Amino acid sequence: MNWLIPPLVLVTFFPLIGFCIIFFIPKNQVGAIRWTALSTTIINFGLAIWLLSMFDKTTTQPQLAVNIPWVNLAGTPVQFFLAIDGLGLMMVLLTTFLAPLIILSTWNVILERVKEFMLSFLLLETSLLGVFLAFDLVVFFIFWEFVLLPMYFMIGIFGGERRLYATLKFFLFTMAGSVMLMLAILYLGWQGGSYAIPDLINARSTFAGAETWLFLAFALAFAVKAPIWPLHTWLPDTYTEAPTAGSAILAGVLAKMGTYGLLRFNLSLFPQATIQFAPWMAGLAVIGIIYGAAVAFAQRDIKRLLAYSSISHLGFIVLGIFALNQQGISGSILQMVNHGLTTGALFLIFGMLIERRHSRELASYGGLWKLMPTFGSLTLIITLSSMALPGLNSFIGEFNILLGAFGSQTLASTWFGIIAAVGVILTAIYLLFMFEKIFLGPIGDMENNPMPDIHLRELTILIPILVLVLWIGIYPKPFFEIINPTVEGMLAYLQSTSVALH
Amino acid sequence: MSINDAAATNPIYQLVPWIILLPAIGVLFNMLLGNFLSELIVGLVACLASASSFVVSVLMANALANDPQAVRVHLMDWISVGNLNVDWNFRVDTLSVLMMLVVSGVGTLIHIYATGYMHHDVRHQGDRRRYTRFFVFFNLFIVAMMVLVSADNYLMLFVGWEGVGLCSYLLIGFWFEKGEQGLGNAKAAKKAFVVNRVGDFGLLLALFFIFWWFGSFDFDVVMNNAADADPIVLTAITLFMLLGVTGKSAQLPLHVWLPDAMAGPTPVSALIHAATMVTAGVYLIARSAALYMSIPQVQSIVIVIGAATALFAAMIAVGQNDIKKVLAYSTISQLGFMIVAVGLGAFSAGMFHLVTHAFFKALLFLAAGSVILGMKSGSAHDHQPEANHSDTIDPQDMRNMGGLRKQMPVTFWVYLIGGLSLAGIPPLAGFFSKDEILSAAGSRSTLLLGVLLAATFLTAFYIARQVLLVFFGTPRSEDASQAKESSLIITFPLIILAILSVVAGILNSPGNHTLDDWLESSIPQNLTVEFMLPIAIISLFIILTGLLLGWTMYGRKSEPSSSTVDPLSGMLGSLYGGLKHAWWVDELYHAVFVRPYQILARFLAQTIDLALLDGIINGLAQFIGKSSRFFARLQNGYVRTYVLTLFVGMTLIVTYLVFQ
Amino acid sequence: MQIILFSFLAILIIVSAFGMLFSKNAIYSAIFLVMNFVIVAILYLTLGAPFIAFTQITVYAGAIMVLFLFIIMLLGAERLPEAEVLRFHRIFAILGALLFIGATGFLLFWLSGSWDALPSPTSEFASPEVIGITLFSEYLLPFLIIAFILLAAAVGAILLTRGNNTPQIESIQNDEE
Amino acid sequence: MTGNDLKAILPLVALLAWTVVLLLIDLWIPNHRKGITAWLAALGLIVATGLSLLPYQSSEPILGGMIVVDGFARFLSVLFLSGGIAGIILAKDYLKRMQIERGEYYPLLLFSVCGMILMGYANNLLVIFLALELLSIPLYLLSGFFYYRAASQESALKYFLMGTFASAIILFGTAMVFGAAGSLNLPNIVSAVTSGEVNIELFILGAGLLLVGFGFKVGIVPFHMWIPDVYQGAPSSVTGFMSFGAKAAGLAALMRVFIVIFPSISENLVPVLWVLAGLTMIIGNLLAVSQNNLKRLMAYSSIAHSGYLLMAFVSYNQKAVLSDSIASMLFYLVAYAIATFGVWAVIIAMERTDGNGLEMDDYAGLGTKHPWLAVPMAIFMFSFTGIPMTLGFWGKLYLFRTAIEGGFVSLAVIGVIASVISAYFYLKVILTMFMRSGTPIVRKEIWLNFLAIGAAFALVILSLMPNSLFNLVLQASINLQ
Amino acid sequence: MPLSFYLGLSLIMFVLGALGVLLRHNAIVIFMSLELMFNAANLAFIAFSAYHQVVTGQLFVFFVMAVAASEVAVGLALIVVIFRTKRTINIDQLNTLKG
Repeated sequence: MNWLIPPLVLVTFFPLIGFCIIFFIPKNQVGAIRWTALSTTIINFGLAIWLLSMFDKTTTQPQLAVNIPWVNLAGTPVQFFLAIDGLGLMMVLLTTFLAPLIILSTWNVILERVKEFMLSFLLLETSLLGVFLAFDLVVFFIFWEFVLLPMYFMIGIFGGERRLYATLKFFLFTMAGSVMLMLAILYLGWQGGSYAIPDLINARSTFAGAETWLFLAFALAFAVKAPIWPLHTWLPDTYTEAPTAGSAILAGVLAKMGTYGLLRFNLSLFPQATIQFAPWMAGLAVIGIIYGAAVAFAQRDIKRLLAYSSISHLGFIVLGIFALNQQGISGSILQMVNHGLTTGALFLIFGMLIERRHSRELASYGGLWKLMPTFGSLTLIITLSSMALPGLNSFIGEFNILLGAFGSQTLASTWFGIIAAVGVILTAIYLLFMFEKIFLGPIGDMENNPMPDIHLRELTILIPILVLVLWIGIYPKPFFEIINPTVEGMLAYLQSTSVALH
Repeated sequence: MSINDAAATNPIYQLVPWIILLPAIGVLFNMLLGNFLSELIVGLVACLASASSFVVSVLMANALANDPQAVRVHLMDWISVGNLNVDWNFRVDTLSVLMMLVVSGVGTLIHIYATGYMHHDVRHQGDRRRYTRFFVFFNLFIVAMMVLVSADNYLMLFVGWEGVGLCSYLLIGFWFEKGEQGLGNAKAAKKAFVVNRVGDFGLLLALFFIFWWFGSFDFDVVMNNAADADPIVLTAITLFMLLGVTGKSAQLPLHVWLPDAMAGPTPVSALIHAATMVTAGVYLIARSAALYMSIPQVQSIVIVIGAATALFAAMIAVGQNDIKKVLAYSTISQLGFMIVAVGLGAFSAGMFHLVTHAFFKALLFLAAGSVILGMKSGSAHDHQPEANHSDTIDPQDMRNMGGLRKQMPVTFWVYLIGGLSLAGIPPLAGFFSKDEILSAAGSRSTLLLGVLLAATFLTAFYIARQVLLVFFGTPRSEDASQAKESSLIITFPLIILAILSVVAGILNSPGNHTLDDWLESSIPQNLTVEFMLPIAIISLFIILTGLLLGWTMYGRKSEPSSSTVDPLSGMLGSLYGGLKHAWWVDELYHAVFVRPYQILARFLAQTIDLALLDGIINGLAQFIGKSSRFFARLQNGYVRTYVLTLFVGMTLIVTYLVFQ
Repeated sequence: MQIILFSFLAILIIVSAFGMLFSKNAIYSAIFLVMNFVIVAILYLTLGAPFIAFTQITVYAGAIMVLFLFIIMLLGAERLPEAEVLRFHRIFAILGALLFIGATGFLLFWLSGSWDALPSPTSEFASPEVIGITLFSEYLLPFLIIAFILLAAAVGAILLTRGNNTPQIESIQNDEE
Repeated sequence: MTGNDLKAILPLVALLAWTVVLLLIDLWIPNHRKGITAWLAALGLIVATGLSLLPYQSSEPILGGMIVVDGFARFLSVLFLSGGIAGIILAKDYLKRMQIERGEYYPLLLFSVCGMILMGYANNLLVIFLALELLSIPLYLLSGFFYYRAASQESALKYFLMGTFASAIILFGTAMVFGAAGSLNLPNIVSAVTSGEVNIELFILGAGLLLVGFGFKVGIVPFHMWIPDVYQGAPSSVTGFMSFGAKAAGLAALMRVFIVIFPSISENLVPVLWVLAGLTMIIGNLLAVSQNNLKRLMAYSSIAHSGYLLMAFVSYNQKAVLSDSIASMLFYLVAYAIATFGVWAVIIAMERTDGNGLEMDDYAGLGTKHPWLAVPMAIFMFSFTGIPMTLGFWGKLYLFRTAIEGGFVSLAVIGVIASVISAYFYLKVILTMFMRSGTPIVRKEIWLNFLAIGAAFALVILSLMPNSLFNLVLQASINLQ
Repeated sequence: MPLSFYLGLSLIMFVLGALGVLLRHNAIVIFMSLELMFNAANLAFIAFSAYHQVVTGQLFVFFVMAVAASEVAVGLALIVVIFRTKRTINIDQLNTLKG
């Protein structure tokens, strides 16, 4: 079927329509701006659902491709090439799903310069979607780098007191990671004669010689973004200083760009190197799991704690990827979604708390479950999901990841799985610690801030997430039906390209 | 060990999902509407939810009575990734149904009791809104426990396994703002969850091994292939599983959480920490009988742990003064007995003791709860209700009680029955079940028998001590003298349970093997134990001496008040301190695991993360800034410097070009 | 014969250059430079470039250097404190110079073999008319360009020196009167 | 001079003539109406642009082989002419505001433009030398245009002395090349090289000296030190024009000379170029990091950009890469030009008559107060950094691609590291404008805003459809090989 | 009469001129040193043009002289202007722009 506008293009650039509208709304019309942004993102989510309805779950190949020749860079064509497969679809759904909720969460947090905020947020959404849909390396890189801009403004304008430091650190650190990626992409284009992934996969032999270096260059960029230990130090500052919405989108979606990249590019372009480096990456991931959990336990600042917790969780995802078997990778993809939902929700929740209490310190809370029972219960569910309680979403992902890592033939050692499983204990420790400090015990000094229980808007933010949390936990089949074919495709490809995978 | 799909057989089996769905409905109902309804309705709904699932269990039971063939009921698909395919499947066989009966049956009784108990408790603790929340959690527990026992594969079992852990966390920390420094209960809850997580970690690894060896989580697949599995793998599986068991069933070395769990309201202690959840470990081993039977070495490890726990906990129980702590340690020790039994392969004996123990220990706890209520009402008598009770005496300390048999006759009698049953006085249920275990042990080794007998002796002693301290003599406190008998809603379940713990013995009383036959279809490996008169006599003799000793120490003399010291301390001296402080195991763990982890975490956070890793980054930035200023200083504004640089640069280039 | 003449002139050139370089007084420097230019012009003659030689004397030694002298007089800036304020400046400068000389000198010495001697100048080679013809045929464009360069320079020079409509510059004039 | 020759250099001739005429006209324009002169000058440039866009195919040397009007030359001439127009827009209101409005400004600027165009045309070392002088001398003068500001005169003298020094070096280098090859005409030199009758050592020496001389104009480390002082001291409008013009002209000379006559000795020169490129990228960006004065910051950043350009030039000797090498440099030059003129428009709008308003702090709060200035400024900064959705991104991409293609991956790595460093100070500008609060004082001068916004638009729009530009630069690069 | 002699001489003049620029503080003297450097180049040109027997070199020198003249005009004008404001032509006084 051919549409007037290809669906993928529509989904990717729809936020820009909202962008243009808001651009012409005078900045004092705050309400109009907010509603425009909200409706744009909601419609965009609708479009993503429409995408889902058109998605063919049977094929392992990317589909709905749009391929428009764009630029001819030094004799190598750059095509505006968008396509979608299970992996991309999950990411698109996640992004479009979180976007309206996050906008909703800013309702009475972002009070001045709303226009700038919404503009940059919509830009951000478009560039994120582009990242997840681009099948041409240069186009991918354009979106990849462009993500930094709106993020830079969101953190720098709306962030906490150390926001300038944080935003510069974030931008420079991630950029430093991705410049090598740029060189690697250029090298690939030169050798492979194209920047489109399928062509490059066919032309693998042309750059097989430099595969190791290319892998490292790609991995560096993605490792910084994910982040993989020890390249994570930008993350705590950024997550802490960013506004709630920023942290939510950072933790919810941006963190997945790294793992997405590893799956999309490293696996398919450099299979040999992937297998060769899998134990190392998995090792780093395991370190990250334990390290993140331990450091999170030592934090006294809520957002910092969450930041380190997501380092630990991302460790699980990376581990699953480099288990290089069905359980591991499928688990990872699902876990990307789970982590997006759970950690995103946690940031939103604590945003609501901070909004009430104006403090990020654990010490300034306590006994809140008595004051705000519903809020406490919802938080508890999300927290439990974050510690992978069976029956909730993260368990499905983490269990598959651990199972995969445990039995992976590439890693060829059960230790990765075992040590990572220790992380499950540590996760419980710091999350329970956090929950106890905030919600249990006697009612702390609230500096006579009224702590009203959750109200309707906040409920509308959390309920959809909760529904998904339970749905994925109890009946993840539909999600796996989307993910599995893609993963099977990847693994079949790896199998074919390598002897190391027996 | 084969299984039919439900469709083939009796349609009644299709009802089995309701044992979960009904309580789940109860949960949802109370969660959404509870706050707008009266306590009566909330309690009623909760009890109905639990009771109805009991009814379903009964239906299952008599369906099985006709044909003991195990049945699988498919609810819906769950995970299917590559070769991993796990569904929500229920398993209806004699073993699981037995557990269902116990859980829902005892559960229902305790629900009924709780409606009354919590009515007082919420007022006493001063937050009525939490009445609803209690029953939400309580029903949720039933759900999780039912998932655990009715699962047809290890993964679903794991869901229940962690689910009950969560409920225990929630209910231990139910009064999360109470306890010492207001955090005691919360910390106890956290401790329980974390220790359980350690166990779950073991179970998780066992699951991994199972999957990668057997390629499935289904009980049947695993059991049928257990025989021809690689012994190394089997050892790993069973040992890791054992770790899980020790966590859930509070065996050494992971027993530390259960005593603290007494922070929860008494019905919780009765249901979760005595009757059902803690026995999950026993159930798991029984469920995995095939695995354990094929690895004798591991079996003996199981036995050692069980026996050690039985003795160890019984000793500690002797030294406790908190009425619930005594029962807690007694529970641990009784669980030890069961573990020994299943370790020996006497699964039916283990299950038998599980059942009887469920009855009499639930009874004891509930009665203890009734006692505590009595004490509180006593104190409420001379203080205004819902006041802060820090100034008054601890209503759970046995040293403040005494002579309560006059004030609370019903409670006294049922307590006595429960106690004797626990001690193992024929013809009470406890006698038979424990005796089976002893005989099984005797047939294995005399040392084991000796240990267990020692435990039995201590059991008799501490229960005698408790009964005497609580009910006999003269009141040692104002509250005790003012204590009131509890209302019918509380005493009624007690009476039922008392009856049960009297008659339950016939399930497997000498001669008839009802339970053995019943379980035969689920656990073919079971070795049935014959009644051995000599062992019975010896044990009875020991028990009686235990009781007698208790009487001599606490019955005749003037009992120790909270002021005077316990006569034991005189007798045992420093040893008594050990008993009193549970052999400092908590302190040990705190020193060996907790503190080091905290220090490590702080070290990583401060030194490694901030100082080292982040330091490198910031150092790099500073270096760039410094070098920038350095070069800027070369830009000194003197033309001649600029020309010099140019000239030198040119010279170098020329020189290079000439001399290369 | 030639070699003697050359070395004589060369020595004079170098000496005058050094004189310009080291004489404290700018006037002397200028004089030395004039001398240098004149001698170079003689050298040009020996190389068969009469036209250039005379241009050199008239334009360079004549016009330009007179202009220099005039400015020096005008500003009265013959003597300036020559104390070196920059550390290591002299050392680096001289080392650099020596290195440059060394490198290029080595190059020349190494090359000198490959060159045959200069042909003795013939009268018709590079006679003024030849120059003129090439200048106006082949080199027309550069010739035009140079005109514009001179124009721009002239305009600029006037522009710079004319702009005396601000107080500070008024005062200077007063000083000069 | 045949008619065809005239047709070839028509733009240049017309512009030169117009300049002289303008000098005369200006005499009759009253002092307070010098804006007219500006418009007339702009008119001349526009006409010349139109002429240079006239179709003209042959790329044969003309005027006795002095100049050659090939694609390269014509591309550059258009670039220079539009640069001249931008330079006039920068100057027009600025001069009035600063009370240094003198009619001569514009003719001098036009002279300089002529010199640049000639540089593009040049096919003979003599012409190159003359073009260099024709473009430099007016620039010396314009730098000192602030007759009442000492800094301006200082910068002028510094620029003049060092520039003359560089000219001397170029002269000497030319002498060496002439001595080696016996001719000044590039084609003749080439033929001499091919026939092997050149003295290779002298040839190399000359190449080295020429490299130094051109490197000075382009602003290659270590010949860069004049740039910050001159840029800071000169009137901002001049700096804006110079920062593009001088660099581009020097680059044109470098490319023309080296690509045409020095490929044979590349194995000697490439290491030198390599080191110079690396040094320039690193040190240029490093120096910029600690700057707070915007003019100085831009000066150092322009040095850094010369480094990137040189990086692509290192592989000038490889036939396979050559066209990409030239094309990428031209492309980047365009991106750089647009962004630079935009930036200077903003800086000039911010500069105050007392010479303040150039510090970073003066830009605080610009984002909220005057987004029409701040947003374009941000775009320029991103373009310099090489962030997508700006032309600078494609430019950098192309340069690095060329470097990699030439086999200089390590140099490319140095380049990207340098560009990460550069991101710091470019971002600092944006950060100051948008994330710090202040009350910036801004001149509302319509033409400056027009230039800034126009440049920003151009950068973004072209980044969306850069293909035409890619083709253009490729065509321009063809004849040069 | 070998060419290298003339070249050597011009090189020496060139370097001496450079040294003058580097070492002297008087703007005018520096300027004169620059002229010396130009002259050195000229000498080389003349020598080469004699060597190659082509007139080109001499023409080049002619143009150089013209350029030199114009530069002198500009340079001296600049120096005069500087002197007016700064009352000195000591090049070391011109170091306000730095950093």
